[in-house]
Amino acid sequence: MKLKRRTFLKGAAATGALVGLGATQTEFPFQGLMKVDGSDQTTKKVFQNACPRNCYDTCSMLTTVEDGVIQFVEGNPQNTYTNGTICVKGNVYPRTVYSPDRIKYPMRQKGRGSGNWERISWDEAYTEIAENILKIKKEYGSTLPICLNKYSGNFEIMHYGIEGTMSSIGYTTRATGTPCWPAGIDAQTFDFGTILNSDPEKMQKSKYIILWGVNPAWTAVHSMNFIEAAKANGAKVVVIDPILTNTAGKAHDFIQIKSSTDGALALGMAKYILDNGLFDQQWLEKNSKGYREFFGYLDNNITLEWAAEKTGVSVDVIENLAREYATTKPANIWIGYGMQRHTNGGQNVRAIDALAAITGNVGLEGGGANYAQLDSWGFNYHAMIHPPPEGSEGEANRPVNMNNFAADVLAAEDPPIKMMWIAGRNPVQQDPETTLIKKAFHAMDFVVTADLFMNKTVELSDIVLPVTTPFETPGVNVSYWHYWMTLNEQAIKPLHESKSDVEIAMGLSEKMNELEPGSCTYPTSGDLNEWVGKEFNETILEQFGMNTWEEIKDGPVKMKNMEVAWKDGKFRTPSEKYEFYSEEAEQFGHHPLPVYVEEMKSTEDHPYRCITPHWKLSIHSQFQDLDWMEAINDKPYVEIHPELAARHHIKADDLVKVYNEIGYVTVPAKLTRTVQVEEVVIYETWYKNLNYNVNYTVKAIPADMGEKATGMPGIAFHDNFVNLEKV
Amino acid sequence: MHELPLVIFTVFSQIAVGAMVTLWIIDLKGGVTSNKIGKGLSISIFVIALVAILSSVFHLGQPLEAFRALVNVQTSWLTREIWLFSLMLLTMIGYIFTWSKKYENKRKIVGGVSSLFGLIAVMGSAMIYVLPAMPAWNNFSPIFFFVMTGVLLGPLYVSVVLYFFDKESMNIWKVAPLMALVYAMSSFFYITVLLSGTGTLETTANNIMSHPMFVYRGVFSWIIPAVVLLPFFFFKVKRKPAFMLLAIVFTIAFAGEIIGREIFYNTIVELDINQVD
Amino acid sequence: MGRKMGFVVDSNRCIGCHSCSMACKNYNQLNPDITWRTVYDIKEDTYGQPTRITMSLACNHCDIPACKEACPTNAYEKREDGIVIHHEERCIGCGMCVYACPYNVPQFDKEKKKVGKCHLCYERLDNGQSPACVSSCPTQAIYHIDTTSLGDEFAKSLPGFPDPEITKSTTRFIKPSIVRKL
Amino acid sequence: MMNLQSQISKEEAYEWKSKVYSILAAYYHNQLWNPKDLEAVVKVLEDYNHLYQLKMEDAIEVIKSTNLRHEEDCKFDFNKLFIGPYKLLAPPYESTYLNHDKLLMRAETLSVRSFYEKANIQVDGKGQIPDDHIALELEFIAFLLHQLNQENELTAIKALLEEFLNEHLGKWIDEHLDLVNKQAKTDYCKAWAIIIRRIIHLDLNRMTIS
Repeated sequence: MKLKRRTFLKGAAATGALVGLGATQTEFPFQGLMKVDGSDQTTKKVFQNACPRNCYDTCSMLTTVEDGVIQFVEGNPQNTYTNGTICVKGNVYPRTVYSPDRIKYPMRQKGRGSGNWERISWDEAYTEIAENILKIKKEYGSTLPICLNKYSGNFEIMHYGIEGTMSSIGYTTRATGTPCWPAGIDAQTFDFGTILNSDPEKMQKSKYIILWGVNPAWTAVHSMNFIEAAKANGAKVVVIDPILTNTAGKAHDFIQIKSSTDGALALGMAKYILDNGLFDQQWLEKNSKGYREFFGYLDNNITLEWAAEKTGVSVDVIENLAREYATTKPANIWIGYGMQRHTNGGQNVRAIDALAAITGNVGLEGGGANYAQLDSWGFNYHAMIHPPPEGSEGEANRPVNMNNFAADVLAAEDPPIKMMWIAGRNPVQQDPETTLIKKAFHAMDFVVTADLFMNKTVELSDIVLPVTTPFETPGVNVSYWHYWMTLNEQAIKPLHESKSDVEIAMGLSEKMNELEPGSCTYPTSGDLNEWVGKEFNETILEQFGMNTWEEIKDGPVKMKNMEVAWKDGKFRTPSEKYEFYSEEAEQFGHHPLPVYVEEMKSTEDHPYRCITPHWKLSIHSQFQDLDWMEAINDKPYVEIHPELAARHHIKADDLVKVYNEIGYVTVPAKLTRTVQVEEVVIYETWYKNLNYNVNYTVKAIPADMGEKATGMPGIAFHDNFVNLEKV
Repeated sequence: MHELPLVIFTVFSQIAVGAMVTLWIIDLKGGVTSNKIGKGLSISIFVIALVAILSSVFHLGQPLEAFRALVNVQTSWLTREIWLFSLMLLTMIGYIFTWSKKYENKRKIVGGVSSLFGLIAVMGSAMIYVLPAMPAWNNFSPIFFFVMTGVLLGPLYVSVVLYFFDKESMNIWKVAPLMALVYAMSSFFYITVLLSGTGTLETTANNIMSHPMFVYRGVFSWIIPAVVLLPFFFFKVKRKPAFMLLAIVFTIAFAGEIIGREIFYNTIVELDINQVD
Repeated sequence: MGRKMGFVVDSNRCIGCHSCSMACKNYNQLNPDITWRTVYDIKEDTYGQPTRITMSLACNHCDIPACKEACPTNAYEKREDGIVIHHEERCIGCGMCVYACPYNVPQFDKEKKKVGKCHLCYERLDNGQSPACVSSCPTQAIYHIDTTSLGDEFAKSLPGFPDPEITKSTTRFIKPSIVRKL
Repeated sequence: MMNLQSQISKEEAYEWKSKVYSILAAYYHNQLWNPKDLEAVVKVLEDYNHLYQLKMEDAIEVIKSTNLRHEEDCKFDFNKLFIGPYKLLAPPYESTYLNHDKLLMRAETLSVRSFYEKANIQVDGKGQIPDDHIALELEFIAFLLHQLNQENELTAIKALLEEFLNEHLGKWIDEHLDLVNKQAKTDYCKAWAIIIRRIIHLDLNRMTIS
């Protein structure tokens, strides 16, 4: 045997360019490596970061970076709300950033849902997206067949760059609304003129705290400190909830109310307050509109017996609660988002607002009917606001209801919707009526999703774009609950080929203008750190007491004068008063007064209400799939009262099919007396290895309110009626 | 935790000790007629004990660092157990030697010392499991059951070997059926006591009884040795049990003990958060 | 009398959020399936009527540590300040401490093939910092203290916690107050 | 076997090795999808196999006979193993094998980085692409082998090369290839796993470099 050595060198020459197989090469053909002189010095630096998730607490974080690698993330003590600690989810951030399972490169799926993906370059991705946009524009004469569905996956201000992308190509269709809190927003808008809560840190000044349908022990952990502080100062804490939550476990008293009847309880309390003269006549005279009509309604329509019957709370308890609430000042009510996810949710919130108003707790330090706030969000939205290209067809974006997204997308005509861009959302996982959602996705010509991890929505996309985590791109963020603003510094380089929404917008703009000059107005370059500065304006600087925006680099800053909402008595309603009687409400088809609207009732076939509250280890479909979270909890369960379980011969850990006319989930039973007999509870989360989605049974039933402030009503997630069957 | 190495270690070491003590006793009574057989038997016991020790190493996460386990004689029963077994092995080397040189007196002394070390070692290895954290073990039971394994299988083993060489004159096998009965009754008593307890005790008992192999364990270790061998014992049948019969009983009882030990490790319920009533 | 550093677990403040457990894993870089600090739900009817209350437990840094007694390699050390430390380099993964501890504290790491447990972040303490769990607790429900200084207002046990007398656990508890269901 | 190897000079042997490692790197760099390239690569592998008697004819044959019609399947398979967007079936990063965290950018990654720095090399995209990506480790080995012919500090480079092979790539390559073998759906990806294993094993523990 003789070695044909020359064949090697001959054959090699052909691929010389590729892997340097050329015979006479002296220069090594680098592919992923490069030559350098000397090495960088090891550095250790701490960066500021702002958690951008859809959460009350919006933590100010400090990120320790060594050698360009995140070592750990902790709370920033400069922010007195989050007070130097982060939650369980924040503690797993390094595992998100460095997960080997992140989406690393732009990829294209051959056959939507086939699972056959190929890696493409950013240039290819931009080209394919741009070509699709231009094709649609040519075919339909406008960009309206392109639909953006972006929401709460990342609330950081620069991430509005994705809306900017859409604006800069023309008028498009937008998923409009917000699923989870609009009924309450409208209710408070009718009453106060907008949503505005007192600085939650002031809760410690309260002498009486009602936590109404809110579970901060799981969803706003840092607020529990101020509740504890109030307790230490002698305050009484009462929780009103259908479920005895971990928050209820910390309260003095717990009132287990039938779901969706909160308005009846509030009105019953109001009636008692009225009958016993415990209201604040002076405040009402000075600050309100229509209280006499409201009192008239109470006189004529409300009895405590009725309220007791409705709510399942005895007359004694209602009386006692009303008396304590009306006579202990300041008294604070925190209205949760859970209690307004009903077909009468907005009305119920209005009734609770009324309680705070008649007792003169509005505008009082440590008082109020606190729901949320958007006053600290006065940025320029520079990343978002861009004009359409010249000559764009149409006059405005076309809204489709985010909360009835699938049906609206399928029903859209003239022009139909042909392309979807999904960012910061996982509709296939999180939207109600999963089957319909899948149908809508399959009806598209082209679907682009930008995400961190593979999920059910990415599975139904044609192109997926890898995006950055909060640590990889600059930005700035505020909360819808507390008043702190935190700078988000770029702590590390973006991993793999991930890009932020603004970078994606810039890249796409460049490609579109290359293919068709003038087809996109988005800037094609810019320093992202400077772009953060462009989000600030005089008003917001003044509100936060800053001279220049750079001051935020020294640490989180807090908005001034927000200790007590409505302290000045200047309400933002048409009458500039607190409106018990709201003509605006009437215009939107509601009763002008906070009257009781009948709650949705169970049916014979589906006799049990299924509540799907937020889960402690995740925010929607974020976080729960990480290994450390799954080590704490790796399977769902349905909470059933032992009495109900016995009715269906269900024992602990038995598999139970929870079903209704649109679908079912099969989950193990957890028997607990902390839930009510006629209501079952499944937490809203998911598990990457389980075919489990609580939304299989949730219908897109609209809540009563939301249209005025958010454009669309919310979803009555908790008006979901099911039946049970032991598997 | 997968405890197979521990199962092999405990059962083998207990057979070795049981056999050693048996051999020593019958030797005292002149029951071993040939030095060659005695020597062979003691070598085989030594090998069994050695297999046991080697197997135990594989229970460790770091088998190569087993030597570190020798240092905590003050409080660790594991350390003590290792020393005791080592002493037994060392003295057994001497014992084997005494068979070949016909040092009859010394043999009886060395054998006694070796037997004593072995016996204490078995108790020491049982003491490892006598823990407040394991209520079902935190009593006399581990010591009793470990010793019972030796008492049941040791004499049987010696008998089988002697039969093989046609030299069994002392009917050592007779110990086995009696011990099987004692073993069965005391196990019944133990489980009954556990069942009358609460919490971890009751759960452990339920685990034991619902273990899929529990029936085999009872039949193999307790019923078969008693039922098969008792007739020869009580009715003074002239015929001794044949070698094959004894060998089969030994093998079955041995299997029963292996199963039993597996059940021992896999059914125990330790004190745990939220388990105490 | 020497110091006895240990944890105080304030179940009155604990909201069961798991931040402590996660911060511990984060700081100590533990395998996904290993937890040195665990948040337990106290059985809901322990105090009569149902409620949801929690307790967060790590190593109890016992006065008579069963782990240390059982360990054949002297991998455990009871420091003068009372902290029980496991020296990983001496551990041979025999699992005796796992059997012996009444509180399920030492955990066998299948990858390292050694045991590990909470060491009260002694190197952080030595640097004047708090343990990772303590500094991460959003409601200050855990702290570390010389437990010899604590009086009777601190309980030695809570329902569901195994008998603290077995090994003289130094963990002290503040009992949860129980919500009144109206 | 000795006979064959004695026919080429040491320098040529280094150059061969360097090119073979470059091929492996190119495979993991997701660059070997052009049939023409593949054809040339197969020739080199065949010769290398012949030279060192690596017994990988069958595997090379699989690659050779993989026709274009099936190429898509191979590519999708390759992506599921090493690229994404799903959870990777055989992550190509050292730290996901050697670090108990199973994450990227761990101590192992930084240790690889410092190896590169010793040779005045860094990742193009440092801080973004984990330094211990298998393509980069293979490319680094190819580079060092190439340097053996270019520079005078032979012993130093040899030592670095051996240390890198034994301390890094050699420590996880088997586990990685086992995963590939278990998870791959196509013979194509499995064949590459065989080739990679044979080639690297040849050089592990100083077998052929010195």
